[in-house]
Parts: sequence; structure tokens; C-alpha cells
Amino acid sequence: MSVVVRTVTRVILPVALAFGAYVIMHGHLTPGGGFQGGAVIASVVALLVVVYGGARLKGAKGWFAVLEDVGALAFVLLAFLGIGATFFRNVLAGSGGLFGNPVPQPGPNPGDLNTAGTLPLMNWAVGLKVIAGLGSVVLLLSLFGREDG
Amino acid sequence: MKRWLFGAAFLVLVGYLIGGGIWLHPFGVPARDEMDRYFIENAQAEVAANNVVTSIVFDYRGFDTLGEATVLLAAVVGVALVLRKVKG
Amino acid sequence: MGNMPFVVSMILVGLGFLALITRRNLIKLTIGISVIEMGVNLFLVSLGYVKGGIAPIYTYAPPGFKEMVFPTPQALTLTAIVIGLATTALMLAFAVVIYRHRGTLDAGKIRELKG
Amino acid sequence: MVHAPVLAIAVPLLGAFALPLLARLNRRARDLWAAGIAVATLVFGIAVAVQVFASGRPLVYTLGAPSPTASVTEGGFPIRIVLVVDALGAYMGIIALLAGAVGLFYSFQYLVEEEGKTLGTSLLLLLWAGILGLVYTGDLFNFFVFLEITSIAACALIGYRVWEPRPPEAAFKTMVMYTLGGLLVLVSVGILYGEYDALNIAYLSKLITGTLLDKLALGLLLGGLLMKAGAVPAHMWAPDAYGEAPAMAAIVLVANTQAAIYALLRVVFTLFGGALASPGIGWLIASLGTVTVLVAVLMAVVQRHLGRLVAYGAVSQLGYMLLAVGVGVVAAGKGFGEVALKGGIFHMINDLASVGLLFLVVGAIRRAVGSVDLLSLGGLGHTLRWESGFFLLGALALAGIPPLNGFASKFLIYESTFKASPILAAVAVLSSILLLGVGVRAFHGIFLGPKTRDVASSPRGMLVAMGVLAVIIVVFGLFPGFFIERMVSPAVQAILGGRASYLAAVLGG
Amino acid sequence: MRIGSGEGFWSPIVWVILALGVLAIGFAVWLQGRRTYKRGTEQEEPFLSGERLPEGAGVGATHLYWGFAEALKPLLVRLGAFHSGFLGDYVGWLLVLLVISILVVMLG
Repeated sequence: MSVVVRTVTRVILPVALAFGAYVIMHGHLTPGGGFQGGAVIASVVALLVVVYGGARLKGAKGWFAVLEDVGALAFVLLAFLGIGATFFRNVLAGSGGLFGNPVPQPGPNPGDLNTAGTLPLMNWAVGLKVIAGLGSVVLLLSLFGREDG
Repeated sequence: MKRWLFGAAFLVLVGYLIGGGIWLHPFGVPARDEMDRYFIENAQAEVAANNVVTSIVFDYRGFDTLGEATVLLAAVVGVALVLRKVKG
Repeated sequence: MGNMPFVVSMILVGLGFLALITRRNLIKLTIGISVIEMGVNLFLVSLGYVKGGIAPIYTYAPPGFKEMVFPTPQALTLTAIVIGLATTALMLAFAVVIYRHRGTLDAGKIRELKG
Repeated sequence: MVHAPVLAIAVPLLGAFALPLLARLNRRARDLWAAGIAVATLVFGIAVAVQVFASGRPLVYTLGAPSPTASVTEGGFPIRIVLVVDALGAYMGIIALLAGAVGLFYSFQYLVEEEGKTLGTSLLLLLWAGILGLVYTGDLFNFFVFLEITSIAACALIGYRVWEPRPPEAAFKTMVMYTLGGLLVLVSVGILYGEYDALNIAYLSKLITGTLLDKLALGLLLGGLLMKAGAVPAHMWAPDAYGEAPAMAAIVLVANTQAAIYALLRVVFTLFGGALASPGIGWLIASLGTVTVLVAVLMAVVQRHLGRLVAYGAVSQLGYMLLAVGVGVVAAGKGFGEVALKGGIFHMINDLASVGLLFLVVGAIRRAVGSVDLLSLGGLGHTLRWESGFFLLGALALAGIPPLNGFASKFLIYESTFKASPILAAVAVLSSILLLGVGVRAFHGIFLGPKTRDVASSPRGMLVAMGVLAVIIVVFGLFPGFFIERMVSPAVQAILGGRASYLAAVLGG
Repeated sequence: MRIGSGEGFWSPIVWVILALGVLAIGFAVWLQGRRTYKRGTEQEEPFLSGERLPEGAGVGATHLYWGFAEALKPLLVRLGAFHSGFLGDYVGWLLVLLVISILVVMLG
């Protein structure tokens, strides 16, 4: 790709990554969540594939596969966390520990990052999964059938 | 012959679907609301999340999300399986 | 005309089916499936609209709001979108492999499995 | 064991997620892990079945609630996803468990490491978990999600042999059909949600009154599920999929298709059982089933691709089940309706055993010879002794030759169908005779004749997997009464009179 | 171990005993067979209506049902055309099935 595209990519890259991370992190407070933020970051992968070609990223293929499995495992293990009561029980909500604060006051409020129990953790697990999953789909499709893939 | 049959079936199906859209409750005035009313009123207290949609996605209907994550994983594994390098 | 969103989404579903029975290119068939998916998603998400409702999020919600839009259809649509994405990805992968084998994407020519 | 229903679904999912990671460490660890997951799933699934059959009441598990039985709020309506396992669900769960366990066991020696064994095993576990979820769930949208899990995992498995041109084609076609079926289900879920603001099957069943929209939703659900069950005008994906799938996937696909018939029963008898279960639907299902039997058997006669031949046999058996279900709906209140349902439900496990055995043998032949073209095979009986015996057994059971298991269930289907409509029964019997011809012709063509080539016999693991199914064929053939009394009758009761107890188990009161 | 259908019943054990009895009778009849039959002589040679078969001739799998397939040919040809393998047909027939089921539910 041309110099312009490469330069613009370099400028956009950190912004998009930060925005994706923000969307994932604030999933329980603002519109968005693991899937949406993951898709934003995965679009960065797509951009890189378009700009630099899939061959330069083929080292990431194995990493993506591992991260995908790790994300899915983390998600299902978080669901197993509640097995003392029921599967998928949100045991961390209201427990007072990490992410265990109750909502400051019911009704409209500014929001507190430290709330919602397992939800933020699940958002991260799903986000990781979506980044790795979509990234590896894009990468695999771009690499298929090429000698250098 | 076959074309006419498919065309007729298509028209009947679309007719019924559009009819279903018209028969449904008027847009913006849902007929019943007990489940969603419950979510809107209690999600903040039960899940401690400000975003009601997220509390449904990951708590009330978390099993759906597990299924959805599984679908995505199955698709990625499937793509990796289909596009893998094999003999020949 | 109050139900226009439902009708439009159903028309979208119908257009997807039309593409599936009239087109022959595998990529276009995949697009047809996607169009149906989008129609269904539109249908689902429009089911939960409440007149004058705001997004079902309490962070900095305007105090004294009257209604909130139903959250369930949004959650369902989110799930359905990801499922649709997964389906599309897998179908495209199959289309790529079929093209590799046959050198064509014409569904009329890809019919070794008949009889 | 309170958590058994959800663990039976979550454990294979966990196993499938962790499998590729373990495969990076050590292949042996991966195989041990897969085997351990399979054993755990079997334990939990059987625990569910034992609890349900022992107590006689549906088992309810609410996901994410303070306690598994807290399925409703104070207002008396369910908001969380529930798993509900009644006798029918437990029975279908056993079929799914059997298919998955046999398929997985077979795959250990059937799959080749260089051809993607890790990914194949992972997908097989996902498909297994998907079928179990499909069967156990009591929530309509969750049902759709599991439908999609099974369709994606199944289609990826169908395209397993990507180095050949035919499997990707079959996978693409099946993918289109499965996705459309899932979307039709989703449209009808949307319609029902829009009408009643509920997604729980029991609660919806209580609310449904039979309006025009309910009818539209039922029609869409019926269409989608009949397609998934392989009913005639839309059955064409089935021979493609079964014929090209690797053997261990084909047997799980059979269980997947039967899960569609289970869902059909659930929709007609539980979801719409209160308002819309009309004889017209029963006649539709029964006549489609009969046409399916006839068309599939006639197509099987002219096949020369062995996989497709067995696949058409499998489709014809699904037609028998549809016929029985249809007669059961037509005569829901009468004695022979119950007999028909008994036959149809008993036929599910018999069909899995016989068709599954045939698929496994076809897989073994493909592995040994490399070809499944009927005209190029011959004389394999000299070397593949066990396989030839298993094939003959499977073909005879498929055709319903006494005293094998296929006859016991077909007997019930014929007898009850004859009372509903002699013509349908005559067609069914005639097709069964043709099916015997198909089986004999295939057996003759593959195994008899002079020895033409030297082939190695199958590894022991594959033979054991086939042997399990062969034992089921013989035992269920000789002692059908025991099984029918213990498991099939409760399942039929759960369909015919169980709607009230299903609703009560979920909604309380 | 019998299962009943309301009208008749099916008992595999009885069937097996009967089948064994029939087999025993058949075996007895077979024992009464011609004593002059000898292995390895021309009595073992295959023949077809009095003529010796040419070398290498055999009955293939497809020949078993040749007459049957021939009789059903018109039907089978139509069924073959029905299973065209064209994806558009698959979807079209799905639409037909869907419309049939919707109409049945709506009208009946």
C-alpha cells in the first residue's frame, strides 16, 4: 500500500486500540462491551492485513489461536465460578471485593468502574476471544493458498 | 414449472411475513412488558451494572452468550480446519 | 403505516430469499444469507422500541426520563449478529476452498453431488 | 448432582476450548483429556437421565439464579434461562450421549494426525455439547443458539476432507440450508417475543392463545424443523452431508437430525400443545414422512457412491420417525397414537444404532481402500471380516428384519399407521422391503465376490466402537420390552400428558 | 419380553425359537439330499440354462436389481432430475415446504 495509507494507519492504530480497550472496559457502564470493543480492535488487525499484507503477520496466527482458546476458557471458567449456587451466578456482584461495589445510587448516576461483579471480567474474556477470533479469520482468509503463508 | 412454483411459494411466504409485520403490535407500543419491565427496574440492584443490556447479555442470559462465544469459536476452528494446509 | 419498521425488515428477509433462489454465484448467495440475517436482526431490535424511550443505560441518563427501550431484544440481536458473522465467515471459507477445487463460483456448475 | 444438566453441556464445551491448548503441549495429553471429558459428560448425562426417570418429574435448572430451582420471580414469570429435562429430553439426551461417545471413541484411531485431528476432535466435542444443549434447554432463544452451534460445528466437520472437491460442496450446501432453518426459527422467536414478551417455552406455552401470529410462528418453526429433520422437498442437503462427512461426524449428525424431530415434538406438544395442536399438522407430518421414506429408498436403489447410499437409507429412517410422529399427533387421544409415538421414539435409538453402524463401516472401508464407489469395490469380505459382519447386521436392522431392533420399532409404527391410514402403512412396508434390497445389493457389491485387493483390517478401537452399536442392535432386538417399559413409555407419557407437569415444574404451582 | 400394539404383539424370543425350529427342519431336509453329489466334479460347475458360463462371468451387485431398476426407470429418472444438486433448487424447495406448513397451520 502507498505511503499515505501506511502513515494514516500508524496514526490511527493507537487511537483505535485505545478506543477498543475503552469500549471493552466500560462495557457495564456505557454502550458497548466485549464483542463491540473486540470487533473494533479486530478491525485494526484487518487494517494491518490490508496495508502490510498477511504474510508479514503470519507469525501472529499461532498467537491468535492460543488467545482465542484462552479467552473462551476464561469465559467458561468465570461461569463456573458461580457453581456454588448455580452455573453463571454472578457471585462477585455486591461482594465488596474487586468489581464488587453496589451501584452508587439507583437510577441515573455517573457510573462506577468498580461495579457489576463478573461482568467486566467476562467482557475482557469475550473481548480477547473476539479480537483473536476475528483476527485469525481475517488472517487465515488472506493467507490461504499463498506460498509464503 | 419449477420457477413458477418457487416464485409462487416465495410470494406467499413474503406475503405472510409482511402480514405478520402488520399484525404485530404497533411499532413503539409493545403489547406486554413484564419481563423487560423487570429487567429495567431490577438490573441495577441485582447485577450492580448501569448498562441493562450488558447485565442481560452476561448475567440474565449469560448462557446465550456462552453459546454465542461457542459459535464464534466453532466458526474460527472451522475456518482454520477448512483453510489448513493438507496433502496434495 | 405505524408498523413500517417491521414490514421493512420482513421485506429485507424476502429480498434475501429472492437472492438465494435467483442468484448463482456462491459469494452472492452468502450475501443473500447475510441480508436475511440483517433483516431478522432489524426485526428483533425494532420489536423492543418504546415510543419516547431512551437507551437502557443508567450512566448519565437524563434525570426524569419517562421510558426506556426494552433491553432484551438488543441483547438477543447482539447474539444473533455474532452468530451471523460466524456463519458468514465459515461460508466464505468454504467458497474459497470450492473455488480452489473447481475454478468457478457458479452454483449451476458446482453440482457434483446430485442424484 | 444438582448441577448435572448444565455440567453435561458445559463440560464438553470446556473440553473443546482447552483441547487445542493441550494439543500444543502433548498429543497424548490431548487424547487423555478428550477421553476424560467424554467420560465426565457421559456421567453427568446419565445422572440427569437417572434423576428424571427415578423421580418421574421434569428436572429444572435455572442458570444464574440464587438456587437452581428458583426459576420464576416474585411476579410468577421466568426471566432467566432454564434447562428443563423431562423424560423425553432425558431419552433424547441418552441418544445424543451414545452417538457422541461412540463417535469420539471411533475418531481416536480414525482421524489422522496430519489431517487436523485436533481441530476435528474439538469440533466433535462442540457438536456434542450443542446437541445436548438443544435437547435440554427450556428457552426458545437459547434453543436457536444451540441450533446454530450444532449447524456450524456440523458443517465444519462435513468439510473435514478439504483436499477432495466433494466435501466442501456438501458443507456449503448444508450450511446454507441449516442457516436458513435457524433464521426461520429466529423469525418465529421474534414474533412470539413481540407478542408475549417472553422467551421461556413453558411460560409462552401458558400464554399462547392461537392468534394468527401464533399460527405464523408455528408454521415457520415447523418448516425450519422439518427441513432440519430431512423431510422431503427439503431433504436434499441430507444425503450430501451424510455422504461426505467423515464417519464419526456422520453418526453424530444422525443424532443431530433426530434432535430436530425431538424439537418438533416439543414444539407441537409442549409449546403449542394447548392451543394449536390440530390433526392437520399431524397429517402434514405423516404424509411428508411417508413421501420421504419412499423417495429416499428409491434414490438409495440407484446410488453407486456407498456413502450416499447409506445416507439415503438414513433419510428414509427419518421419514419413518416423522410418519410415527405425525400419526401420534393425528391420534393424540387414542390408543394407537400412543403406540405410534412409542414406535417412533423407540425407532430413534434403533436408527442411530443401525445407520450409525453402517456409517462407521463405510468410514472403515474408506480408510482401508480409499474409495467408496460401489462399482470399484468387491471381495472385501476376505480381509475385512468383522466389518462385513457388522455391515450385514446394520443393513438387516435398517430394513427391519426380525429379530433385530429395527423390526421391533417398525412393527409398532406399521400397526399404528395402519389404523390411521392403510395407504401410508402399505407404502411404509413396501419401502422397507426395497430397503432390504438396497442393503443386500450393497453388501453383495462390497464384500462378496473374488478377492481383488489386499487391505488392512481396521484398528481395534474402531472395531470396538462398531461392536458397541452391534450389541445394541442385537440386545434391543431380542429384549425390546425392557427398554420400552423403562424409557420409551415415560418419554411418550411426557409428550402426551406431560405438558401440565412441564409447565408446573418451570412455573411452579 | 413381548411388546404389544393394542392389536397384535411381537415377541422376539418366540420368533427365535420358531426360526430355530424352521432351520432344524430345513437341516433335516438337507440331510436327506442326494447322496451322489460329489465335490470337485463337474457337478459344481456353474451353468446358466444348460449352457456353460464363459470365463470371468459373474453376477455383479447392480445386476441383482437390474429388472427392478428397469421397471421403475421413468420414476427414477424424474427423481434424479428432482435431485438436481443446484443450490437454488434446495432453497426453492425449502420455500415450498415452508409455505405448505404455514398454509396447513393457517387453514387446519
